[in-house]
Amino acid sequence: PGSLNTAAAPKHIVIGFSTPGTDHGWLAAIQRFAREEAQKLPNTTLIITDGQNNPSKQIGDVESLIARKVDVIVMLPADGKALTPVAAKVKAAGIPLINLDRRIDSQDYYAYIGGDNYGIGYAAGEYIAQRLHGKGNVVEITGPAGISVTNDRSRGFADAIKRFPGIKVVASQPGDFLPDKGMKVMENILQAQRHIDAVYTHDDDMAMGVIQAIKSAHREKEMFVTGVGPLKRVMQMIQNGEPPFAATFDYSPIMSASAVKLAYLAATHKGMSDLAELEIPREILLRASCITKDNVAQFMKIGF
Amino acid sequence: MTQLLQVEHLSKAFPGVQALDDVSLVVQAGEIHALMGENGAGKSTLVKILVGAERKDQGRILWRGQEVAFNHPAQARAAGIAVIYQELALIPWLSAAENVFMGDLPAGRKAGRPWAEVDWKRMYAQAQEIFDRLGLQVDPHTEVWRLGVAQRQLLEIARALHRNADLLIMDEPTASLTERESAQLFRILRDLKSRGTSIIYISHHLEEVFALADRMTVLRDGRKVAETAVADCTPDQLIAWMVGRSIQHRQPQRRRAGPAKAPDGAEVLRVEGLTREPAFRGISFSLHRGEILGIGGLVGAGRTELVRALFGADRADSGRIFVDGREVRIASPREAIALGMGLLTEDRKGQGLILGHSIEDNVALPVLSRLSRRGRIVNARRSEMVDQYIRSLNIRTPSREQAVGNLSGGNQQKVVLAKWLATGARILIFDEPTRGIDVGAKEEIYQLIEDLARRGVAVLMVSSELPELLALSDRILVMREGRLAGVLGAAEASEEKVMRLAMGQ
Amino acid sequence: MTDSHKSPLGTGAGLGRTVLERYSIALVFLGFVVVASLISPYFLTLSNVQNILVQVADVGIIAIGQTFVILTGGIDLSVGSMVAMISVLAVSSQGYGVLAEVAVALLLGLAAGTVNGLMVTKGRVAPFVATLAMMAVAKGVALWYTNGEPIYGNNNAFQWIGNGSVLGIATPIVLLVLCYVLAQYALVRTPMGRYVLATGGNKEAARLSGVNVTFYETLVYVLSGLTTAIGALIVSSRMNTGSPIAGNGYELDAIAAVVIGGSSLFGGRGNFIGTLFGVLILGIIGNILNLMNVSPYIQYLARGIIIAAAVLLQRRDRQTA
Amino acid sequence: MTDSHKSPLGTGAGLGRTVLERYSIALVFLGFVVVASLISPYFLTLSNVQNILVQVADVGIIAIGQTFVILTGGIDLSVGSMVAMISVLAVSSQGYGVLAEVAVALLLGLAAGTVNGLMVTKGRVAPFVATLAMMAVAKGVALWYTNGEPIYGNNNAFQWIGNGSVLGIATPIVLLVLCYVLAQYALVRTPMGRYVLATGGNKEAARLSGVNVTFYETLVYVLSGLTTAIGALIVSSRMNTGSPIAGNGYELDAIAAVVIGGSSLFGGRGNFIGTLFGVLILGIIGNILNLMNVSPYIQYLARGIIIAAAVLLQRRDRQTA
Ligand SMILES: Nc1ncnc2c1ncn2[C@@H]1O[C@H](COP(=O)(O)OP(=O)(O)OP(=O)(O)O)[C@@H](O)[C@H]1O
Ligand SMILES: Nc1ncnc2c1ncn2[C@@H]1O[C@H](COP(=O)(O)OP(=O)(O)OP(=O)(O)O)[C@@H](O)[C@H]1O
Ligand SMILES: [Mg+2]
Ligand SMILES: [Mg+2]
Repeated sequence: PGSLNTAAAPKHIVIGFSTPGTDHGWLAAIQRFAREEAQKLPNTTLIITDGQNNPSKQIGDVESLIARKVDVIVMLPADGKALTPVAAKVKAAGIPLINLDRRIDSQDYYAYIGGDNYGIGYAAGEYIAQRLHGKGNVVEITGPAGISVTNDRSRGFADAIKRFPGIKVVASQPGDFLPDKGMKVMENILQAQRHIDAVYTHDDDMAMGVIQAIKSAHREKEMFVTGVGPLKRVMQMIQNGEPPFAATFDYSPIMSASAVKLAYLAATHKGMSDLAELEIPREILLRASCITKDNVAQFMKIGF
Repeated sequence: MTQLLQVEHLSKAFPGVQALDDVSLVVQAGEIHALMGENGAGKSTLVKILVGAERKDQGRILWRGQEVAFNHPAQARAAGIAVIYQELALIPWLSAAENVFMGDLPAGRKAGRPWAEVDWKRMYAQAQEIFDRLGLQVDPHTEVWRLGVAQRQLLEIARALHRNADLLIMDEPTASLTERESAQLFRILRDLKSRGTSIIYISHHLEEVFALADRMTVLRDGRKVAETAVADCTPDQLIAWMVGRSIQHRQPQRRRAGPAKAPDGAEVLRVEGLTREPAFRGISFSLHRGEILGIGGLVGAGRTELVRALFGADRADSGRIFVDGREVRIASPREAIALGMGLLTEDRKGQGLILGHSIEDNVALPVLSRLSRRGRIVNARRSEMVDQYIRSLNIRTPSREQAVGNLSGGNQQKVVLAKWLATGARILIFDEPTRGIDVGAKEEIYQLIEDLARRGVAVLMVSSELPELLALSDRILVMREGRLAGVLGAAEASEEKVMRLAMGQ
Repeated sequence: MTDSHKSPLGTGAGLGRTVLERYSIALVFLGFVVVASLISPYFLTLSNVQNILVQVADVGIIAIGQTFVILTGGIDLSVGSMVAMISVLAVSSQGYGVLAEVAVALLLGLAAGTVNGLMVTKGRVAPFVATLAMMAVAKGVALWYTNGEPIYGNNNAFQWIGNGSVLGIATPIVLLVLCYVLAQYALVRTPMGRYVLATGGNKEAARLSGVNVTFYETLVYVLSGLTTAIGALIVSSRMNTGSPIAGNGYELDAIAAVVIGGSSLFGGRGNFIGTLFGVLILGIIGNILNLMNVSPYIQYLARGIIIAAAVLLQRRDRQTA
Repeated sequence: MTDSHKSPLGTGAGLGRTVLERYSIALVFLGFVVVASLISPYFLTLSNVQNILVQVADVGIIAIGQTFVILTGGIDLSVGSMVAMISVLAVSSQGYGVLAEVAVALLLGLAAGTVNGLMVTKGRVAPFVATLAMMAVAKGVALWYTNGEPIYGNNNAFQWIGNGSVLGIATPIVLLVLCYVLAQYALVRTPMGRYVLATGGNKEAARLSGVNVTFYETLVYVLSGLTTAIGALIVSSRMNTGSPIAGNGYELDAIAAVVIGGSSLFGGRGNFIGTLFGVLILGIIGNILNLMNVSPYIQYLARGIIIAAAVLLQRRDRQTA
């Protein structure tokens, strides 16, 4: 049996989906997966808004969705704390809120589904440390300063490698999730660092620029790179064993498809058919799986 | 003679103003044709339409018998018409020579290709040649922003001359020149005429027109009121046509006959050894209540720089200034104004006016705080004051809200005047106060300056027009190359004596 | 100024005249409202109108200071980052009460604005560069102070600024209207406003007329800091968070609103009624595109085309900035 | 011009004179180099110098077009988004070979630049607004065409543009130098350059002198589109990717470089040697902060302070933009 009974969906459902931005690879995929999912759902309209990486613009977006009287709202906050007050407004308007990915700071959500940014950083730290046998020079290329994703991925990573005194972070610089910036930052770091064993990047898209810098310097044999994605293209490289990409961590934007599905269920007051509960679970925390050559094949279909 | 240019039934309206109304005129080959009229009569507008800088509403223009409609000044130039605009049209950051050749910089090798280089050598050499001919002592490499108003005016003339045009249009070319430069210009113009060039000449100096022109067309309120040979006309007749009633034209009469040494009023301003290198050095003089002190000299003698420094617009290197006997430091125009001074600058466009703003805003600017009550501008008081000056100075405008940039040159000058009259300053410095002002209005302005003096205002007046300097001043300071060359009392002063001092003979 | 022969704008003394001069942008605005309400039934609902006004309040108020700066021929790129800096520092002082938060915000805004102003006037640094530097510094302070983490508010009184209401009208709307009335009054009715315009219109002429151009040119940056502080208080209160990424892109929105509103980037021309319409037009574009469920990618396209159209539709001689 | 009593800049006809006039920014640049090489031993290595030059090549070339635009008193905000649009559309035509990619890039740049120019001259839209609209449209096209996802290159010939070399010198550096030599030549040696300066110096005067100001004002936006296309080709080739988020923020970098280089945003004054130094100074700041592994929070602070210092250290009377 399918996970979802669509036979008797009498009402037209409008799902509002507030994204913090749509211009970056991962966020672009978030909206694509959401849209594809919504098309599969009967009698459903999906409204996607774009917060242009500005929390207050996103507050306005959510307010617009409330004014539009949508049936359910999926919100991926630019910043969990900043979007907390508007979550209360959503609740006050009687609209169920599906909090996607970055957590709001209150209980005003109907359900939460998201990846584990801290877990991603932690898993990457462990992977790198183990692969280097607890010793080596590591470079970190982070996301933009000041957003929780970057903070969590950095903190998880730092906590994981704390246990390995031989692992030295020789440089930690922001690549802002941008491939061209990632490339330029890495080029500069390569100038100053004569020997690098591993590079931990916060994002596959940006990592594409980072590996370009490494390749141009002909140092791809010297180090390996990990990312967060999984970008299809990255998984192909891992599969083919193309250096320097060694592993990436699952933070698949396909979670937006799940969020849309949850939103639909919430709006139609249904539960998940694979579970016994009448309603959907309140929290779903996705696993930060490590994708390497060994298991890459099975992840291919959630790549973007 | 053949008809070079025919203008037929030309009309042009701006919002609120009929600038030209059914004007026709003919310019013969090889004649100097004067275009006369009061401030705002439509002279400059006519010129701009002729060369395609402004669009006409109605009428035809025939050039060598063929109807033409230039869309762009470049087309007029290609057809053989060169212009000196009244509002100096120069580009401050480019060199003097480049300004002369602007619009058709001479290309050297590979001429005609987009990457062809400018022929710098030829350009500078040719510019130097024209400057020499005009007596313009400026290095062609100098950037224009460094030049004074008179030098810029000569540069404009140089620009028109080098084109070797068949028709040369000059809109008030001598407004900022002293007699020496003007005389030089007239020689050149006569020479050009003898070689068959036609000239349309606009000026408010009637003597020039009678000395130079063959025929003239007179405009009033945008309509043609007369077209005649100069020989058939007298100055009084011309003025009657221009202003629409008959008034006596006279050379400014000597009005004052004060002695050279001790004017009666108390000393309000004394300057000792004021110096600002390289423009002027060691200037000392005093100015008294109710006195009109003229400053004469040739172009570039340092008069403008002197009064600017006095007013705090530029910093002086050394020297002392006393107001009412107390020594003062004047570090900015604001402080000068607080001391009761006012300066009407010679460069009205660059320094005197905010062209995009209304007459009202411009006139009220220095006195806004006085027009305010409890921090709020009293609009009624402001409008009333401005309207009063529009009336008393006869500023031609549809309303006080008109942007000054849309006024005719002479009317702009009147707005600057109004602005400084409104301040009620005790020490008024006028730098070329009647530049571009028509005969009728000039008379009024002389009257005004005298009234000011009579009411006890001390007036310092820089002027390049000798007759006006002689007529108005109680004493005349003459400057030469940045130094005080001499002081003449009204009784002893004559054109010849001033010129002698100015030229150092 | 090369555009000296264009008609003047918004230097008008009377309000009636100003409205008339703004006729074309008001018309464009009305056109937008009509089209938007035809397209979406939700647009002209009371709640949506309130919603739009609350949403534009922060950028709207910041655009006031920006207008002052632009009237003098300057530009203030630092407002966006300043919102972030003020946001985190104000909220982090919440332990001392809401008044402390407000005071910190205003003082910071005034201080940063003063630095901008002095760099421009005393340091003779081009406004673009001076405020670009401040943009980086303010962002750096915000990030460094918080270590990149937002500070969550716990002060209910503070929330009133962004979420409360006065006589049934949301506080941000009240603040927005108040600030615009004050600013337009200052511009057309006080000497200060005229001096600012004169400074922008022809600095040398203004100086020679006795206007203290250094003072007024500094002042406008101080005012920009002040309005930015108010804007930052509104955002922070609405988010109940001091966020180091708040205000992202506000400088562009604010400048765009000012220019769409008819002010010249060369200075000397403009007014606040135009800016307000500019702010509202930008707010409506964002709102209606969301209401209509236009794909975000198409939204970019649409926004660009609509902005160009809004300006093209205005009376032509206006556009010379 | 209100600042007619300020000294002129960089419009000098002779090269020697220009270098002298640029003395102060060259000195500031040298100061940077000295300090940077004292701070980091890696800074003055041959490979790092090459590295910096390659890195600044894209923004550097884009800053050429931007300089032309700014010389006329305009501004081009669309260059960053145009890089993204050109990047994806060029790489997506890789099936037709590297020449097709180059042709698509150049044609797109020229087309977008022409639209910008015509909006400004014929449409009389303020440059800020016109190019802001284009910024949104180009970004929309890039995202919409790719659905927000990058297009990976598979054409080795294409990679040569960004990663190849000519006589041992990296291609981007060769392109950078070539473009600057051409631009500076055009500016100081050809009528076109002088007419562009004249248009920016006093548009009305230039028009009355017979300069086709409409043509030259349009042309500079076309040139900006062209240099943006070259810049986009370099980035795309270096990443071997058509990325819809490439070029993010380039407009600010390019404008900052131009203004730091001493050009006036009011037009009429400036040159390419200044811009080049501006580009290099910005490049060095980024490089040295990375080399030293400065915390990203402090980086913002440092960048702001360094930019302000770089400009303050220049001879004062320069700064009037
Ligand atoms: N662009 C414009 N907009 C509105 N009115 C204008 C414009 N240009 C000129 N005018 C008006 O047209 C009339 C004729 O102006 P014009 O400049 O031709 O006078 P003029 O005869 O040259 O005067 P002057 O001797 O003072 O130079 C004036 O009333 C002037 O205010
Ligand atoms: N920036 C400058 N650089 C070089 N020379 C200058 C500069 N400014 C003025 N001068 C020169 O200083 C002298 C004084 O000029 P100023 O304009 O004060 O003379 P003036 O007597 O008022 O004459 P006019 O105003 O009729 O030209 C002139 O020789 C002028 O060329
Ligand atoms: Mg005239
Ligand atoms: Mg003088």
